[in-house]
Amino acid sequence: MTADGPANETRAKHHRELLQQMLRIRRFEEKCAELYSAAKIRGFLHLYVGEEAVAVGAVGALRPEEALVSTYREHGHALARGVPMESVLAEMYGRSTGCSRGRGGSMHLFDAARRFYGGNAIVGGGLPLAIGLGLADRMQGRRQATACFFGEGAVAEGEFHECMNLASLWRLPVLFACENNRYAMGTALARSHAQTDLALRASSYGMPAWPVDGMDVIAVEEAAHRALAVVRDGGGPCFLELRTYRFRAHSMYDPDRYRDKAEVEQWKVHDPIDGLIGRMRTDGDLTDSDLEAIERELSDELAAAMEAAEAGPLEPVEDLTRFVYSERS
Amino acid sequence: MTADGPANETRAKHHRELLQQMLRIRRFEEKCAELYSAAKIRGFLHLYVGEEAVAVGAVGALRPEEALVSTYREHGHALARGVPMESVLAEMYGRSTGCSRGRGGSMHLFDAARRFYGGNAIVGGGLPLAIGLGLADRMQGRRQATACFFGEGAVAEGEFHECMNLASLWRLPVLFACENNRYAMGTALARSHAQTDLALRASSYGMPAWPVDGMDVIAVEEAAHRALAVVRDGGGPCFLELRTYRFRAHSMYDPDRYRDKAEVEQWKVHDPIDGLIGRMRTDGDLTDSDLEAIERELSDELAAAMEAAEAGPLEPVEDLTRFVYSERS
Amino acid sequence: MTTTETTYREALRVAIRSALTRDDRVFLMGEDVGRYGGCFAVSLGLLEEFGPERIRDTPLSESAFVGAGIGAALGGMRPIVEIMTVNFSLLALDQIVNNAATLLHMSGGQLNVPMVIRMTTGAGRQLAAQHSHSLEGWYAHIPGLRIVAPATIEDARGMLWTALCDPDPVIMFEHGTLYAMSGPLDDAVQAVDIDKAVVRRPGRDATLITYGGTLRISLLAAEELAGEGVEVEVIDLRSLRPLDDATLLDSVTRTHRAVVVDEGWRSGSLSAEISARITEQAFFDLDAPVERVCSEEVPTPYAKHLEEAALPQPSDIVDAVRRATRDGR
Amino acid sequence: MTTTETTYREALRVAIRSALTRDDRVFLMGEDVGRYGGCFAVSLGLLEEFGPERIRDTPLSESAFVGAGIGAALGGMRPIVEIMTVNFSLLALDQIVNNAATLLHMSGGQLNVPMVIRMTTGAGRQLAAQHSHSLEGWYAHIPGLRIVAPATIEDARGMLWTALCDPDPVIMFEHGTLYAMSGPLDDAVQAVDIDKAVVRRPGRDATLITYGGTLRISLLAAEELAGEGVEVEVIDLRSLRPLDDATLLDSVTRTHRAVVVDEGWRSGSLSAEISARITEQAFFDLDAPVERVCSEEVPTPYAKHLEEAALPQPSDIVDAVRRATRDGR
Ligand SMILES: Cc1ncc(C[n+]2csc(CCOP(=O)(O)OP(=O)(O)O)c2C)c(N)n1
Ligand SMILES: Cc1ncc(C[n+]2csc(CCOP(=O)(O)OP(=O)(O)O)c2C)c(N)n1
Ligand SMILES: [Mg+2]
Ligand SMILES: [Mg+2]
Repeated sequence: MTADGPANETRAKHHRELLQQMLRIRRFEEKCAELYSAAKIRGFLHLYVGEEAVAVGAVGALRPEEALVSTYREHGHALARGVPMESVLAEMYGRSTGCSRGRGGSMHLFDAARRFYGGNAIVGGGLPLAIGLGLADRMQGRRQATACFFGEGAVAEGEFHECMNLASLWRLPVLFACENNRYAMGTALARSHAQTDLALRASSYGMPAWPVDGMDVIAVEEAAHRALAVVRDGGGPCFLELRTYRFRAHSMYDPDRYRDKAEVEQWKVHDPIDGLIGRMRTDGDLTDSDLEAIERELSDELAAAMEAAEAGPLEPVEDLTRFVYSERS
Repeated sequence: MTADGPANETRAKHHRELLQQMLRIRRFEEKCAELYSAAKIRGFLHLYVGEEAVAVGAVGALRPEEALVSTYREHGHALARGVPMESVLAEMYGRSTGCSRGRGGSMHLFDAARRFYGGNAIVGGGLPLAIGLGLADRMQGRRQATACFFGEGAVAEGEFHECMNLASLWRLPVLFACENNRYAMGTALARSHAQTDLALRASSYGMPAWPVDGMDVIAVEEAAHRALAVVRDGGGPCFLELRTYRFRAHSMYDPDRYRDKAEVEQWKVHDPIDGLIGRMRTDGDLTDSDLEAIERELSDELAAAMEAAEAGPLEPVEDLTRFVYSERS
Repeated sequence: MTTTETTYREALRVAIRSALTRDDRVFLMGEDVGRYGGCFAVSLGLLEEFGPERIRDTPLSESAFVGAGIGAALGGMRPIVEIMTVNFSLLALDQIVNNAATLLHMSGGQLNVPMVIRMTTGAGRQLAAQHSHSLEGWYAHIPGLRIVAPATIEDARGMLWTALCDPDPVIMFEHGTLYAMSGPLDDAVQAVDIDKAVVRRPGRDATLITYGGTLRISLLAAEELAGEGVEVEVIDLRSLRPLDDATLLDSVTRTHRAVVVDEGWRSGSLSAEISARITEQAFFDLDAPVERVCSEEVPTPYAKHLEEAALPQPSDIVDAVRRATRDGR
Repeated sequence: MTTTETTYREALRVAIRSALTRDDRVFLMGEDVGRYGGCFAVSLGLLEEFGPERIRDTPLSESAFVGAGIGAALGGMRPIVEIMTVNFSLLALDQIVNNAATLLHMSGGQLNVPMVIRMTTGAGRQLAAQHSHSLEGWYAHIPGLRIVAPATIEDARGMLWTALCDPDPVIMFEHGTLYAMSGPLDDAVQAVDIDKAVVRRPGRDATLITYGGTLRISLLAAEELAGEGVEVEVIDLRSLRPLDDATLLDSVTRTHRAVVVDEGWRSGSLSAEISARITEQAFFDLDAPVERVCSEEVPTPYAKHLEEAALPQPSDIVDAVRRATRDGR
């Protein structure tokens, strides 16, 4: 009915944005895989394919002034946060136009202006940074949250325990976003945790914690909004167990011997992108031409980013030792 | 009635042993405090006064072949384990007749023959050793437990989390004996833990865990026997929260500013030794002359230990670098 | 200039107090810095003066609270993080080495980490193997960190503010034997520079290079040697990273002989780097090989006579200078 | 003697397999050593061959499983603990330094710790700052540890068994760039000694001292210099603690010139200790100061050209030898 018109319109628009963002991450990483095989990108490359709903749903719920800490599997978070695709790709090419001037690579994307605190290649290493950022917000009277993304494997690290306890004890404004993709490299959840219900484990620290379907971007977004409301409100930290799955190997080095193909196929049925497309189609929010338009836009953006990365200058070798210490002005 | 005769006899005998052991630790440490003031003992000295029921009750439940790991507050565990008082005191005197040949001091008592693995001055540092000892027992088919003592402050360390998870995940035969004396140096339980119910925290790792009145040696002993039965039986690890209190300062350096005297006095009412004495008197298991006899014995043992320690030789300085590496035979 | 008799401990407290007063972004965080009054009474009274938000007692979670300090620095604060002793800093080393020291570079210059980490270091109090480490040399190996070691009351008071003004992480090592050292202190509070080594005693015959806890015995040795007519120039490094080569070389090219005194274990200690640098830059000015006086390569033993034998003594320094100056002056 | 073309990776696997076969107290424990097949495929196939009890996948809990290895060694096992890379070993450093290295001494000779810790080390694969550390020098500073670095296929196969027969903890560093190195290997499996350095190429004009990952480029440099008539003697340290001074001095007293090649950051790297020792013991035999070729003091950057500029290159070695031999031979 016409009454629903405006409401439907906003919903349609919003869902189209979510779809566009998930597709953007997907297409970007598919290209990264190609570029890795073509030796344009080197080092470790950890793809997020299959997990896009988590970054798009959760990062989207953050405000521009709120900080974000991630892991080595952070392309999705960086793009969702608005770090330009061009500077992300240039970084993987090792160019000085990269978001870390070529010094970080895929695992160390940074963007201070967008409060994107990176890219951390030590499992669990980002958690203390996140609670410290939260502490700084609290001590300076900013009513805002810091989001910390990490995998379920990190939950076994001592640092996880120390940070959960400290965040809860001091009621720090931090959203712990645990991306439970069921594997830590080749180690399945049940082989690394005595307690596989991670939300339950988190709640034992006395903070609100619940599991979320990480393959459903709208569910993730709703959960993130709910959790962030608590956090911003001085309710202390919250923990979301985002249940997801990586469709590809752990890294480009991983022969993926530890899980059977059937399991992977089983999960692909829940592809977050297909899921949203299906839903939008039923809602009449998406036509083939809409989809084509999105894809066209994305391939143009990707092409431009590649061109820019290819053309990007290398950091001069004389600058090798810059940024070991701050430059005194 | 005569029917109870034998039963009463064994009970009386057993309680007298428990009392003798607690008094033995108490008198020993009171003497240590004096000797510290007299500069006979140096370094850090952490007294166990008030907590004796924990060591006597829990260590007593172990079998001779079962291993034991403790902390820097380990005089009670060492004595209860049967490490000769003479060699413990000689160690604090820094003599080569000491149980660590004078190299360890109060914080590093060791006795391999009694499977007493020390004496660890890093908070939480002993936990991984204990699960490793348990792993060795398991892999070598020995149906026995390893007991690991640590304070409630250690529960905040990442190592605690890692070890609890690993022990539970691998169902290792370890008894975690947490001595909750409510303070970590000057930091009260509630200032270091978001979840102050430590048994609840431990059970979140999927192991049996319950609180015990650590001021009641008989309650401790019963709980230890119950827990050890599970552990030896392949039931995986167990956790006991032994609620106790230290009557003295954290160490001889501690001015004890952080708690009020009334609280300390309040707890002294529950002195484990007075408690057992009272109970034995009611049961008619203890006469004044029994008590005098025990005290006399103890002061004789203590006097002998001091004499031996005083007379004990010092390790030759030429041997300084012995035991950095094993001596090849 | 008016002076007040002050201890090293009090000088540090004055420095912390004035920093807290001058800059409200500054706060002190660590184990027992508040209610206990500081493990070595450095922060005694500051909790009452500045409150629990700015004098923060932490749980036993070294990795979490050091990392939280890094995050808080990223968030605009100026944390002073106290790690009770260098021995426990091993538990926070990942945060220091992989985050504090690398973020600026990995982010291509975007993220500097303005924080000061204070810790007690060294042996000499019969605290045995786990509580007597001297790992300054380890930290001085890490690019991205600045390492300072106040050896005098003036430096104890003056270095902190300079360090807090530094845009990058500074680690300050306080030797455990210095806290009680007392002397007259100029009342006019002034910051000192942390870039340059200083000559604590001029001399022409040999250069004695040391820092922190061993300055005192180096000056004693110089005194004794002066009695024999050997004039030793004693240099206090003050900054361990970067090292002030200029001051060292200026002296060595005059004296043609150098002796390095370092409480670290000889192999791989800071003394090795200093010896190598002097030889590299002044080889043809040297009349004798650079001598090193370090600790014996043994875990520090408890017994007094063994600990003394393990640590550098004035007589060892005297002997080393005699060796270096043997072949006439 | 019959030989088989073998990679360094396969040689390590052969060594682990034969150890598991020869001694049933031996087991392998670490992250992804089993189902994943080993991060660098060293243990590929061993899980299927020896089962999950002896090829143990661990959770991401470095401190717990390394400490558990120490405890298991105390309990009669012979653990081979794999820490995926040296970068993560920082999280286990407390267990290694405060337990593995000190227990024998602290216990007055009662508790030796027979275990082997294997870890990958080094840069050169564009893994950036947190995944490119070379901390061999740090470990070589610790009394109580033995440090070895197999640089050849023979040593990769032969050192493990010798290390397992050692009654004390041995740390084995495998440089990440060596796994794919291939060459003929004598089929007659034999253990090699881990005490002595070896001359990999004889020469009379200068001594080139290196180990592990930089042996290859050192031999390349020697080759190039031979073309100019400069005959360089190349020594592979093999054991980093203890250092085999005799072999080094025998060479230097013949060549009168020494150059140390070390991938560690220059300041405080193992190269400093070697330089200091040579100068101390052969000062009057040296015709030039000991030269050092090390990594630039910068967190390892991702971009290929920057990483190469940061790491020692053959041309740097050639230049250093030229400097050392400049003033005629
Ligand atoms: C402290 C540490 N240990 C080991 C590694 C090697 N490693 C990198 S990623 C990874 C698995 C982490 O799994 P998880 O936390 O679930 O994140 P995911 O990769 O699944 O997103 C491991 C073991 C590391 N980077 N840091
Ligand atoms: C890792 C580490 N951090 C800090 C210290 C200093 N310290 C020694 S004992 C102690 C308190 C420990 O409290 P708890 O675990 O409750 O044991 P308790 O002393 O009460 O028996 C502290 C902070 C240490 N020894 N190790
Ligand atoms: Mg995962
Ligand atoms: Mg306690």
